[in-house]
Amino acid sequence: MSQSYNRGLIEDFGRWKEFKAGMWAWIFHKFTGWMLIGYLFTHIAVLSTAIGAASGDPAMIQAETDVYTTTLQGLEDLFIIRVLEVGLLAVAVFHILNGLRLLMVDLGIGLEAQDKSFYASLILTGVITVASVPTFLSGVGL
Amino acid sequence: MAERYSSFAPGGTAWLLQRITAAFLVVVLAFHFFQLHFVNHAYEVTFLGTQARMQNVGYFLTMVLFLIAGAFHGVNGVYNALVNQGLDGTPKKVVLAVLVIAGGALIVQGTYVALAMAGWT
Amino acid sequence: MYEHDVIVVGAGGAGLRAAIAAHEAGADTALVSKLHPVRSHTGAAEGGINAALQEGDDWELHAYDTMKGSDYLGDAPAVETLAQDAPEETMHLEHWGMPFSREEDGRVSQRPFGGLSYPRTTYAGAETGHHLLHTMYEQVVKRGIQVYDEWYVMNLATTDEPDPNDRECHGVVAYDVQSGNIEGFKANQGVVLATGGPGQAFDHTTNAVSCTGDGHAMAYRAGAPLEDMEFIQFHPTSLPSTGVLISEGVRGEGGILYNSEGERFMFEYGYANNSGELASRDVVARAELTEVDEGRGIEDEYVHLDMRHLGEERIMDRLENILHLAEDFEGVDGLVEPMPVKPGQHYAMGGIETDENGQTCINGLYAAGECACVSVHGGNRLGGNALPELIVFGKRAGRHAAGDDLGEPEIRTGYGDDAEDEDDTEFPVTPGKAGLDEVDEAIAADGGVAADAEGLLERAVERERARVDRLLDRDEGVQHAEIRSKLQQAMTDYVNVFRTEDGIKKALKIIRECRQEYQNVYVDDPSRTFNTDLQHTIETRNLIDVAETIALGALVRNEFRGAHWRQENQIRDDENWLKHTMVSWDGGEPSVWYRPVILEGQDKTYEPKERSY
Amino acid sequence: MKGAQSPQDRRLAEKESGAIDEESEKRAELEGETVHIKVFRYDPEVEGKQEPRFDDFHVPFKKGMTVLDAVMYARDEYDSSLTFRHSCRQAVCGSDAFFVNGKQRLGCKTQISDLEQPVRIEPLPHQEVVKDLVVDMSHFYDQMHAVEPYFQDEDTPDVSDLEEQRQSPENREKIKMSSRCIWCGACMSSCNIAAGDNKYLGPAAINKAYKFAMDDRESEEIKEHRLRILEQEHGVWRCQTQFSCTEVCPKDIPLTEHIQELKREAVKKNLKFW
Ligand SMILES: Cc1cc2nc3c(=O)[nH]c(=O)nc-3n(C[C@H](O)[C@H](O)[C@H](O)COP(=O)(O)OP(=O)(O)OC[C@H]3O[C@@H](n4cnc5c(N)ncnc54)[C@H](O)[C@@H]3O)c2cc1C
Ligand code: HEM
Ligand code: SF4
Ligand code: F3S
Ligand code: FES
Repeated sequence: MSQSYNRGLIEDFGRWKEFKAGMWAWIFHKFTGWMLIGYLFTHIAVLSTAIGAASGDPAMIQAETDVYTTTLQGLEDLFIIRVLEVGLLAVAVFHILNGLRLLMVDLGIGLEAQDKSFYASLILTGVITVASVPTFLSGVGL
Repeated sequence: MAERYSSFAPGGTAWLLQRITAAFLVVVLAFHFFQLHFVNHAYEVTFLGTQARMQNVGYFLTMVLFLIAGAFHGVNGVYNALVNQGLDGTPKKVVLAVLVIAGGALIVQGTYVALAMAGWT
Repeated sequence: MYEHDVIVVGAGGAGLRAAIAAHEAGADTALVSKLHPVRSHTGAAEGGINAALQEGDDWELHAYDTMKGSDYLGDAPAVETLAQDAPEETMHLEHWGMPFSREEDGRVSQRPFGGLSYPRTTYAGAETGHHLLHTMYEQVVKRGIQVYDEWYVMNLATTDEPDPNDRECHGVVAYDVQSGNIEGFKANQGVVLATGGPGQAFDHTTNAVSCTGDGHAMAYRAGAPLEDMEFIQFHPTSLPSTGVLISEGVRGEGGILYNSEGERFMFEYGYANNSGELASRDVVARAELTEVDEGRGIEDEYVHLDMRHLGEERIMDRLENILHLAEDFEGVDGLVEPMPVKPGQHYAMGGIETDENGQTCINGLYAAGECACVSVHGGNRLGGNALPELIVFGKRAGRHAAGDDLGEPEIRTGYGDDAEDEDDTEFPVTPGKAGLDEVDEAIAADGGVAADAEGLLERAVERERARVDRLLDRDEGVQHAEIRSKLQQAMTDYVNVFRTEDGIKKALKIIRECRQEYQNVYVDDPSRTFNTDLQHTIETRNLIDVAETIALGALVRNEFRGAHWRQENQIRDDENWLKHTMVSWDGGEPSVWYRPVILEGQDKTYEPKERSY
Repeated sequence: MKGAQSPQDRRLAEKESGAIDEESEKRAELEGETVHIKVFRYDPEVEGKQEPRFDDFHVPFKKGMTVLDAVMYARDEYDSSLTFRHSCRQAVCGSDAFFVNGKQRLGCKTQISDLEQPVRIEPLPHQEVVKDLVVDMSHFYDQMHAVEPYFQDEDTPDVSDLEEQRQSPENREKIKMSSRCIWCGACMSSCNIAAGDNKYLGPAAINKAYKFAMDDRESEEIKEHRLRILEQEHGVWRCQTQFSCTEVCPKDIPLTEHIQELKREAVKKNLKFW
């Protein structure tokens, strides 16, 4: 057969301007999914300090100076962590909302409105994220 | 020639479990966020508080299930994403093995952490 | 070289059916098609398949309607075979899963169609041809029949006995469009041509760009006569800008034609006082053009087809795709406004002369479908009669090619005792070959060197390779597109719905010019890969041959019958013209002759009656 | 009209809201002008075309001109080596799916006046390019054939007594949309998953299978067999509901919906075994 020419995947995503709702939803869902599983690993790693705390000195636990408490509160004192937390919330909320949208699609409900439900997920994510900023940033030692 | 797909390799179970875990995760993840960011603020978390919650068997079980569901959901999701992009053959088997081990390790470690939190170690 | 028992050229409805039948009869069968099967123009048929299925209807009525519709130029054995076999073949399609439209009780629906005395048109929505084509292609896939898709068949490999009736066809030469390779296909038992219509000979047509009469031209140059070529059906309802067809189904369901005055002219001016819009196609087409000519057309070009009164539900249910067509190709919403329509070339009643078994006068050469003329449609085809022709005669051709005994045919083929020569008409120019350097392409003038089929095929392949090299090597001259559009324009101007002697003569002259210009044709694209320029250039050569036979037939037949109207003699002349027009290539010096129509059926004779609707 | 909003309804709604009037105004504006098209060129054999490039053509605009009309004009008037598939000019043969301004569309069904200029016309992505706008469709055909797209029933009852198999109008309606596919390949080309996973059956093949899977005339046994083909690893499960296929299908087939329905069918069938 004759030679042929394939434009490959890179150029594909170069056409993002032409992507429609369903495609964006897929990309965002994928992105947020990876963030969440990545976070889950980190989360467990951080929480593993609890093992140290549990096997450490009970007095320190009482004094709230055990490794677990100090690590967590130390992290929480960092502004950047708070911002990241807001990001995580946004990611999780979008993943949840779009996940619900996908579950609906799986059940064959409202397929005609799939684009609208994607936009709704986006907007709701934005609203929830903004609304939760005060809670997340309260008490941070800047 | 036409590739005939005669070998019976169903993907339906994983697909279904991904949905079921998703449905479960919606509930617990919302609960989790609410609990640790709105009811108790994250910056106020102490080992004592954590221990108090963990010692409740219901909460403990929920969290472990949450972990298992999350690990499966996440790892399976990652695996699917890679297969979707054409992962095949030996690399695919390797990736699957790595992911299963990582997922397993995550669950074991996480459960161990939870036990430690509850002080049952 | 490829070798099969039966080679079917063309994979539209007729070709697919022939291939399935040949395969079922045990032959190693292959389909060779310039388009992938599902791209064939059969997919465009909208209206339906006529078959006497219901109680109260029977094949004899169907045969009678067909004969009447043909203006008594159909051959009774063919017409009766069609009517008899159509029901079974239609049922076959149903059992193969074709999604026919259904009645409440689960039976297939049938609807009325122009020229039919009973509602016997079976349909699948407004996309009957699409479903027929796909259903049969599915069966081809199921049976694992070899398909060479995007192989363009350039010529036949036929022996060169002086009398075409003695010739034999041993295969075809084709080139792989994708790679440009030219190869021979040896057919041990038979070659079935199913290459579809020649619509591209005209400028405004409902036919696809691929309908270039290749099969006609190849068989013609190999010695098989072309029959009744002057009978071209113009469909009364095609969209003015593209030629896209608005199915007769619209009128079948009750759509109405209006002129610019808002008059229902079919009744108002007495074109068809009984059937009105449902009169046969030629009647409606002429009525429309008369309206336009007399100043009652819209924008001096078209009339209106209105279906709004049928109501949205009925339209959505049965004619939904018409809405899409009008919207996408003409920008008109059929639910809100009437649709503009005008006549366009639609169907060729004539074609390669065959008998009821699909065989031509050349041994081992068969033809079926629109490229063939068994003669069921005679002077005019009824709507819904082409699809059953594909499956009925496609099947017969396939079976016969594969060696099944179908009995002695009643229709004769080839120039023989019953032939009557034409020698009254004066041709304005000599038709046929334009130059001496042109090799007679279809028959292997090998002087007996190639004794066996293989040798014959090899020589045919050599010849075609040389032809392609010649076309590609030349770097100047004319391009085919120029010739083609000149040809199409001439046909549309002079050999259209209304025909005059002067006009047809003009057309013949222009065709002659096209032929001469073609001597200098060149292909600009030097590539062997997917060279559509080359393919179209070869097709244009075929169109010239076919257009010439249409014009010749139109010139000699000085009467008004079926779709063929002549200004000089606007009556049907049964005295002189109950005969088929035949054109033979005769080694490049075309001759016109006639053969009588067979009106004696199985147990009755069809007496010509006035065709009034 | 009943039920969900069909594409036809959508178009009608648009018409009422005046969107279509704007379109026709736009068309009228173009009258007498030329349309600028940029066409992808590539030929493995011809010097200067081996490296893909875009050629510009300026085609005189006529009312009702489609993308196909424009490339045909460019071919016939300017460059006869410009190569593309086309045949019916009426959206039934499925030959001329191109990538027009970043979207898979049928050339003959796309009014050029509805597009931003210059109109960029390329071959379908994710299929190998043979020449200019012609892509190699063989993988697409392979996938279509892989779902065994034909009636399976072997014991075809005797047709000589002219009995049809009964099918309710409702059932016919159910498979109606799926049976409209013209094998243009637009959906497959638009699907990101099909691009990555060569074994994925793809929306068109799955839709083809849907037609048979939902047809009441097929026997239960065969339906099960077909579900097995569909639910292997590279079958329905690969679909990530991107909806791109549904978006581009020129026959308005609700592909995603059909795929999802088959996923549920497959799950239901598996649950029976548990
Ligand atoms: C718009 C429209 C609507 C119609 N509606 C109806 C209707 O409702 N009812 C009805 O009965 N009839 C209808 N007809 C008529 C009917 O559809 C056609 O007559 C019929 O489909 C022709 O079928 P075919 O198999 O002979 O040819 P086609 O379907 O045209 O197939 C021709 C085949 O030959 C191949 N081919 C051609 N040349 C070559 C070559 N050189 N080498 C290799 N392969 C070649 C092509 O690739 C193609 O596969 C309609 C026709 C049109 C145009
Ligand atoms: C809380 C509710 C959640 C819902 C409703 C949900 C829903 C879904 C769904 C339906 C999918 C499948 C998408 C598809 O196959 O088309 C998916 C994918 C995924 N989810 Fe979740 N999920 C949730 C939480 C989580 C969590 C907590 C994690 C991390 C541990 C996670 C990680 C992933 C990953 C990695 C994917 C794969 C993404 C991809 O396609 O690449 N999800 N989710
Ligand atoms: S499903 Fe639609 S887009 Fe896909 S091949 Fe069929 S007609 Fe084309
Ligand atoms: S675009 Fe692809 S992912 Fe599914 S919905 Fe269509 S097949
Ligand atoms: S040319 Fe046939 S679909 Fe466009």
